[in-house]
Amino acid sequence: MGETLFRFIHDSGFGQFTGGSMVMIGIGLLFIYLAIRKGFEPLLLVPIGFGILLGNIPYNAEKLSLSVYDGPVSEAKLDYYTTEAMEILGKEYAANEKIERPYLSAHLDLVKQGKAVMAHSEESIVYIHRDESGKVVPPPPGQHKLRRGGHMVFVAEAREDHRYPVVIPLTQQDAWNASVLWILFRGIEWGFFPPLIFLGVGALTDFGPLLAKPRLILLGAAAQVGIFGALACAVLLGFDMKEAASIGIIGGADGPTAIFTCSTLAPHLLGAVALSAYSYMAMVPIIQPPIMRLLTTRAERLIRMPPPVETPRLIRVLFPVLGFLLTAFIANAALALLGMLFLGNLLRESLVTERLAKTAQTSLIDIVTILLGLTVGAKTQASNFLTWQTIGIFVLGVIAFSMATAGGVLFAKLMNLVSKEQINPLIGAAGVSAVPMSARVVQRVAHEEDRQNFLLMHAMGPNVAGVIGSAVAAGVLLSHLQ
Amino acid sequence: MGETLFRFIHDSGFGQFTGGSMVMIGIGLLFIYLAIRKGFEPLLLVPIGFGILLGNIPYNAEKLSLSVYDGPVSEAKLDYYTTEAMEILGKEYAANEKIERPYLSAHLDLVKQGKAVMAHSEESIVYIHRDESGKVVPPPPGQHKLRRGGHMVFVAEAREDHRYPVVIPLTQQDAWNASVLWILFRGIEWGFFPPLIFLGVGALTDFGPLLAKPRLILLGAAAQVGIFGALACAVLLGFDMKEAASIGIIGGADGPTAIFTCSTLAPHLLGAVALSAYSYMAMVPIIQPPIMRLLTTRAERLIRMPPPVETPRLIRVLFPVLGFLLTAFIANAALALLGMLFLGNLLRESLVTERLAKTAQTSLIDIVTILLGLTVGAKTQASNFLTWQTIGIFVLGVIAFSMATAGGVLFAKLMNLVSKEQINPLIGAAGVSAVPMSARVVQRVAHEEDRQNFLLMHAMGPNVAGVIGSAVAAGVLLSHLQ
Amino acid sequence: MGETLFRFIHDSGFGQFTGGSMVMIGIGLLFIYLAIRKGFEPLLLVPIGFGILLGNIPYNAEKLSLSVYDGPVSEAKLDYYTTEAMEILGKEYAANEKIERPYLSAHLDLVKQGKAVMAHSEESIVYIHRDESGKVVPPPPGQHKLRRGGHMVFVAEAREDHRYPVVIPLTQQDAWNASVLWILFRGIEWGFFPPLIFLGVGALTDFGPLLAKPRLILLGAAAQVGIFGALACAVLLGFDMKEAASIGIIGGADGPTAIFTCSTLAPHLLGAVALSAYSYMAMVPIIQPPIMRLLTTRAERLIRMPPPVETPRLIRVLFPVLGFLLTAFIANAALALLGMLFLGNLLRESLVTERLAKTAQTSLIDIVTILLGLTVGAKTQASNFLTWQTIGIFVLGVIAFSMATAGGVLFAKLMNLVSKEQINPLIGAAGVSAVPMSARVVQRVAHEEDRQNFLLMHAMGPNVAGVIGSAVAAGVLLSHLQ
Amino acid sequence: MSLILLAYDLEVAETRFIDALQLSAVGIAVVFAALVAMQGLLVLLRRFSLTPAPVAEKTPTIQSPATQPTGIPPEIVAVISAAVVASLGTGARVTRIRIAAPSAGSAWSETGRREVQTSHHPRRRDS
Amino acid sequence: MSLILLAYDLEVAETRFIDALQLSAVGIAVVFAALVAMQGLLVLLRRFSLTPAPVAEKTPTIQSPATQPTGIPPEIVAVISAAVVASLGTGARVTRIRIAAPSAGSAWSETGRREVQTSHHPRRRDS
Amino acid sequence: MSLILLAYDLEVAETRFIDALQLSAVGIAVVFAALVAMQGLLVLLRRFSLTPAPVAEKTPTIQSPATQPTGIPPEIVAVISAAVVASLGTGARVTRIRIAAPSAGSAWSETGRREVQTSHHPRRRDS
Ligand code: NA
Ligand code: NA
Ligand code: NA
Repeated sequence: MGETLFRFIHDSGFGQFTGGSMVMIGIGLLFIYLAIRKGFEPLLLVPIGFGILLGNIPYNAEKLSLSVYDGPVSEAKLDYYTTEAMEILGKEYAANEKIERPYLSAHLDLVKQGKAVMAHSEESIVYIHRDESGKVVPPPPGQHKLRRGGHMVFVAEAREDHRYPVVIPLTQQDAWNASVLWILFRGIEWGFFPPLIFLGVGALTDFGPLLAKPRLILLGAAAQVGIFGALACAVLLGFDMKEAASIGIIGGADGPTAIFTCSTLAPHLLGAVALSAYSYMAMVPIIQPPIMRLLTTRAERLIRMPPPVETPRLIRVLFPVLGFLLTAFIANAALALLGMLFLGNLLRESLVTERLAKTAQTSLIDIVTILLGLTVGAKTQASNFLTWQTIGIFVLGVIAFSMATAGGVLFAKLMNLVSKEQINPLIGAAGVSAVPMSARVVQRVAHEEDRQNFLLMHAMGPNVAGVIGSAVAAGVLLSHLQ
Repeated sequence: MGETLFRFIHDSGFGQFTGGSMVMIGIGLLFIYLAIRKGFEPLLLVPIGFGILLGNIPYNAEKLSLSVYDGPVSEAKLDYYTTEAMEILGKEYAANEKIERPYLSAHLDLVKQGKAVMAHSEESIVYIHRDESGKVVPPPPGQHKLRRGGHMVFVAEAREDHRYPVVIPLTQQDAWNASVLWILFRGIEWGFFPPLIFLGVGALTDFGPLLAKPRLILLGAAAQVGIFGALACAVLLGFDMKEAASIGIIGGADGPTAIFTCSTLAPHLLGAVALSAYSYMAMVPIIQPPIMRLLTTRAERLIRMPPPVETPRLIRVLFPVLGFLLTAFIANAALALLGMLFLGNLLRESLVTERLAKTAQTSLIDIVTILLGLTVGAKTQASNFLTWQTIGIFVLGVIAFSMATAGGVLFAKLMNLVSKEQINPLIGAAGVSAVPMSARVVQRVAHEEDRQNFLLMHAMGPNVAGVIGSAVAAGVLLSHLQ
Repeated sequence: MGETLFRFIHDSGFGQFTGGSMVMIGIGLLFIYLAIRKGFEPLLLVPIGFGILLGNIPYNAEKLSLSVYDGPVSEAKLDYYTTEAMEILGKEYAANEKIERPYLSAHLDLVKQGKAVMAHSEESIVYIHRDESGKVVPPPPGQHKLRRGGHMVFVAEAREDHRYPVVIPLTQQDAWNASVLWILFRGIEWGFFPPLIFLGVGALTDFGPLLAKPRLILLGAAAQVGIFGALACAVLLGFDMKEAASIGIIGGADGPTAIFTCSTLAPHLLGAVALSAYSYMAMVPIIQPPIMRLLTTRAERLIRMPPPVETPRLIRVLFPVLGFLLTAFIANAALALLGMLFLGNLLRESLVTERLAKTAQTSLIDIVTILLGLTVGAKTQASNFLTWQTIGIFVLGVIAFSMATAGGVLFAKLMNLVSKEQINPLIGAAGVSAVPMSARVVQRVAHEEDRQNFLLMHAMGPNVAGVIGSAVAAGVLLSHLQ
Repeated sequence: MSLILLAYDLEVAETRFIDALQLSAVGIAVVFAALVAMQGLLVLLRRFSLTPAPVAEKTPTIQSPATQPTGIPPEIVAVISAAVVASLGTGARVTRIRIAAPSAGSAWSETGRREVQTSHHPRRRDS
Repeated sequence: MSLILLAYDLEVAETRFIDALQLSAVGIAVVFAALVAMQGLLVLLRRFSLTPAPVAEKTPTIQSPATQPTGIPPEIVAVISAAVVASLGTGARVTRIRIAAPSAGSAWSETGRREVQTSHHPRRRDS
Repeated sequence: MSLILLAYDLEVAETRFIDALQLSAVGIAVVFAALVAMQGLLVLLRRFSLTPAPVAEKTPTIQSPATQPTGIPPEIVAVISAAVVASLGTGARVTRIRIAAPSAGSAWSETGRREVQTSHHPRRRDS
């Protein structure tokens, strides 16, 4: 019994505890605190924060399949693997070299002979030495490295930064090995959670302000410079192109778009990118006002704007259909996002499908939000979150938001130069999306200087245009880099 | 940068544009117009119409995985392929001959050697020659054959534009390659969306009128002659048996049943069959009245029917249970449809599971309706929709509806011959299902001649019986042809 | 046509009828009756009872894929098979011996050569002899062995009636062969339905009574002796450890926990364990009162308890977070259950995520409840339900509930011995969970003796503590036995 | 369409058509068998449940709204009633809630009557 | 049941039973450890949050219905209140909404009392 | 951060940066192209639909609540109105329901005004 108890304690969270998980749990608690006490995007940061806790409970990965990383091994996935470098059967492969088919066949043979182990994620292939009797033997010195953090092991050589590979224990090799979290994470890895959220977003969004002032759409385009500016900065910091694009998309200030893009281009950064995006979206009232004041004169901030004309129902119905065709032709890689967004809006505006719109706005978006938040949070683990990269991502995130804000405001001033009809340049800041937070920020900043100036609805136009703008930008990135 | 931009434009919808996609987008717009402006089954035709747009945005299939056809390649699926004719490794295969295992092995070997490419849908196998250096080279002339109708293809080379049959790029071969639409389409391909809709339909259906007048159930059986009549006509037009059955089921006038049957027996016709079924269900007020008036005398149309007796609660609860056992024993291939329909009704009538019935009636059916409509619509693509077959299917669909209406009305007249208690033969037309549209048509036609004759509730009995009748008919077809 | 009709009747439920399916259908009807007429946990027993009907409609398994057992064949699953005994290629394998990789390879070779057939469920591997022409021939006599209990089989031939073990027809071998029920059952086999239900349970549960009286938590621990007592009894009756643990967990009186544990450790017992658990939860008003009266004196039953102090909001919010960390560290194998339970509660208590909590409480839990109930019910089939094992499971289930009740009551008396503040020992019986049924039983028994004694809210504390207690116990079992 | 037909061997087409006719005959027979059996079942059930339906069901009132599986939660029904009573001072509108349970005999023609009233406005509000 | 038992080697059964007892002992110990720790946690939390609960929570009123996580949207609560006030002219029914938040001490016995009232009607409405 | 940079060959980094700039230029161009096209589309649409919006839409009243896609089912809207009328005896509150459809020009500044009112209470009810 003593042994049973000892084994249980050894396998428990206390026996498997590491400093890394402690720090991650602290981060999870911090996000929950900010969400509940400070009201930072609680609908997403409560599930994400709790997901961080869920994903960082220590356990014995040799025995149990619990984390979002514990999925089945499939030969089919091998094609996607990249390696840092390896030598197998006397052949050398360089860093990030795509493994070629001949090698794959050889590799599969090894697996079938029980001489090699495949890892279970996009991130790694692992090679193991076994002796004649089939026992795992220590590899020649220097050839294997064990990772801190308990559940990830075992490579002929890990990448320099020790981030991936995540390895399936031998006992579970070739077997169906999916944890509940791995299953639920399919919604992100296969990419359908963000579009389903966009279906609800479309059904919740009133494009009226955008339709009333078509000219202001351009502000939603201008603010996307934040995406591309941050991308260039990220490349300077040493991120590769796919990683840089995933970081840049934080500047889109739109959660589902960021998750959709990042889970395709750089899934290993997903946790950091998602947390960064939602954190800064919640912090828009802190980030934006100084930049807005810096780039505008008091006279500009006092500009009032006239109420718009009516938008006939016909245009409200035509817009989601024609707008979809237009943007999807241009940025077809974002088809799923754009399609769901505009379908949701059509369900809302057609007035003949109200029950579908209502369900999309409530149960559907809520269910997907819980599962998306929880599994994105659980994807963050010490080994891939407590890194220099994460710090870089958070720094780049605030750069992206700042550049986006500046881009919107400056473009509004530019529009005032070339056009007679003056607009208040503050509303350019709403182009970053972060709906409806940044439109409220515009309203507040303008209202501080003129108690009779109400810009909220004027700012909503660029605000929702920014959602479309960042989805288009995501389409460009996905099309170019996939 | 010029090259990057050029590549982007080439890959965009404008660069990949074809006449076929333009026509398909026009069809999608037409369905959206009919749904919103004319009120044609908007809950389904809005998602389906939008799905047609979604599925026909042109994109570079060599690079991106976007359409409902872009799924992973699996050796397991090869068994299901049929071919027009082919010669491989010196062996000839005739049209529609099942590919045998020895051939498959040979084929797989080619694939593994990188000399052949498998296509990614039920519709096609593609074979490509490569030279020593691995480049794709034109095959010897005459070696490829394309089947009429676009849906089953065997080619020695991909089409010039690399679009249809969509060929998986070599780099993605054998790899996980699922688009979001492909994932969402699993609900139809794996067959669980239609039963889930039937769960909601069962929870929404009041079988009271049927229980009150058991004799009228037979009208729900008589109207199914439309299914089998259209099946025979379809065979005459050259469709094979599975295709003919899938077309015939349009006469069942029940969307989920048609989709369930067609996605099993002839998935390549799914788009046309689903569109035809929902279109004619919406057009019941146009199709049925002339037939009803032609086949009845004015005296018959003036027959009034007495209100029925009460149905005790006990029978309301027993009916879904015993009705399920009875029909499932007889038509067990429709088990999933019948089971969900009657379970939904039991949840409703038992009165102790109201919260489950309510969810089935609202969120569940709405969520599934959106996804089913969208993906069915996206399944229609120029290559498999703009064909003679589609025209044939629409012609056969109206034949099926007409025969079903006539069958119901004539059988009602037959019942009047053999029974004392006279029924108004108009209510036979409600047996086609198309709930509750055709019951309303009956009411209107009768009311035009006698302002005090209210047949709506009498017609609801055959109407819901028709739902059961067509599910049983689907069971017969699935059992016989699978 | 005669032949077509004959074949249809042969394939129908009437042609495939067996005594076993008749008995199972009777059991299904019994559960529906108890649920609707007697009010026995109708939200679960109506779907489960209907699922039993659905799973036992006879059909020709050679031709159709309808049951929850009809899934695709995957090489990956072979690793999990156990066999009674077998001889293949001259090598003998003993009962329950894990099939080794070399054998698997050999076996797969046979399959690839078309000489062997794999069956399609966890329950069976089937080996078939084929002669030179590919026809199936009878194997030499005595070469097949069936294991007791019907659930794990290795046979050299298919059963005479071709029903159980259900053999995949040769034509469907290696092919995608999933029935709708098989697909829906993934929610249980992959283990995500029970956690999703716990998300709703957490959002529905008010932990206030537990927070107000922390001391009473221990009663929720004490009642878990039922789990371990029944486990020991099950081993004595000849069940193996995993089976015994799955039976013991019935004593946890919590449906999702029992299904989660049993579907991992002993999926072949799932139907019996789930039915037993829900039946006894509904019968708590019959099982508990005699035991409660037997173990307490009248004086003890008359003890009144003072109302508790207020619980500040802060503690209500902190509890799900810290309670999760604590229990998940200790019992990390129950991570998914505990995580979802406490996340649901946090969504409820944080007050900033009300819309998520509401959806979790309504649509989400309802949808999952219907699908879980239906597929658990459909998992019961004559071959694995009408066995001595099932009788043993029902006997052990009542033992588990009785021991749990006694454990709670006796521990409450023990607490009175060591503490000044007296508690009414009846509330110990609420520690079994079966929320809120057993708390109501406590209230009723106490109220019968003292019309002014209202124990309901005091009993709710141990009641919800019992949910946590049995989830922790499940964690211990899963961690030790997986 | 004859073009399509020509692509096939006529002999194959004939066999196939005979198969189709056979399948149709079996199919119609089975559908009728199933629904005739269902009719028989209902006739039997009616005979064995001679007890008249409980009065409470014939005239559902606001006091027992839970018996109406209309999907409207009971609180809402109560609120509607209260609001109606309060605003109009009569019970006239309360009858409208009763109509939602279409089991009473007279309700049948009433439902039909309602259908007629609405059918004179086939245009939707998007017009 | 003994038949099943006979199928097993008694020696195997004995070992297995000892294993089962060991697992049971560990299991009970762990369950108690977890819940004792949870008790300790709650005692600590109570000690550190000596601040009394805000008054608003003790007597939730109609003015702050959003604090009640009852699943009833605030608009509905407002409507219920308005309708009740309008129809009855008294605030008596408003008390019933307060009951839904079972945190106040007196509410405990009240909840028990309500349970007793309903428990005298064990038959369901389907009878 | 320079440590990370050092791990890379500077030449690779330079090529990559040029790629990034190219991609950025193309990206910004495409985003602008898409949204300028959308602007053009809307301008065209407005020109072709010179018909003024139907009056019913400009001043949505309680009589046509179904035209407001607010997610509130029409019965509830009717009940709210009835209850409000009954309890207050004035139509003052009915205006508030009209606000929910932010299409009328005056509603724009009104919405902004409401935002201002609520924004003075940044603390949430959990404080
Ligand atoms: Na944006
Ligand atoms: Na029908
Ligand atoms: Na328990």
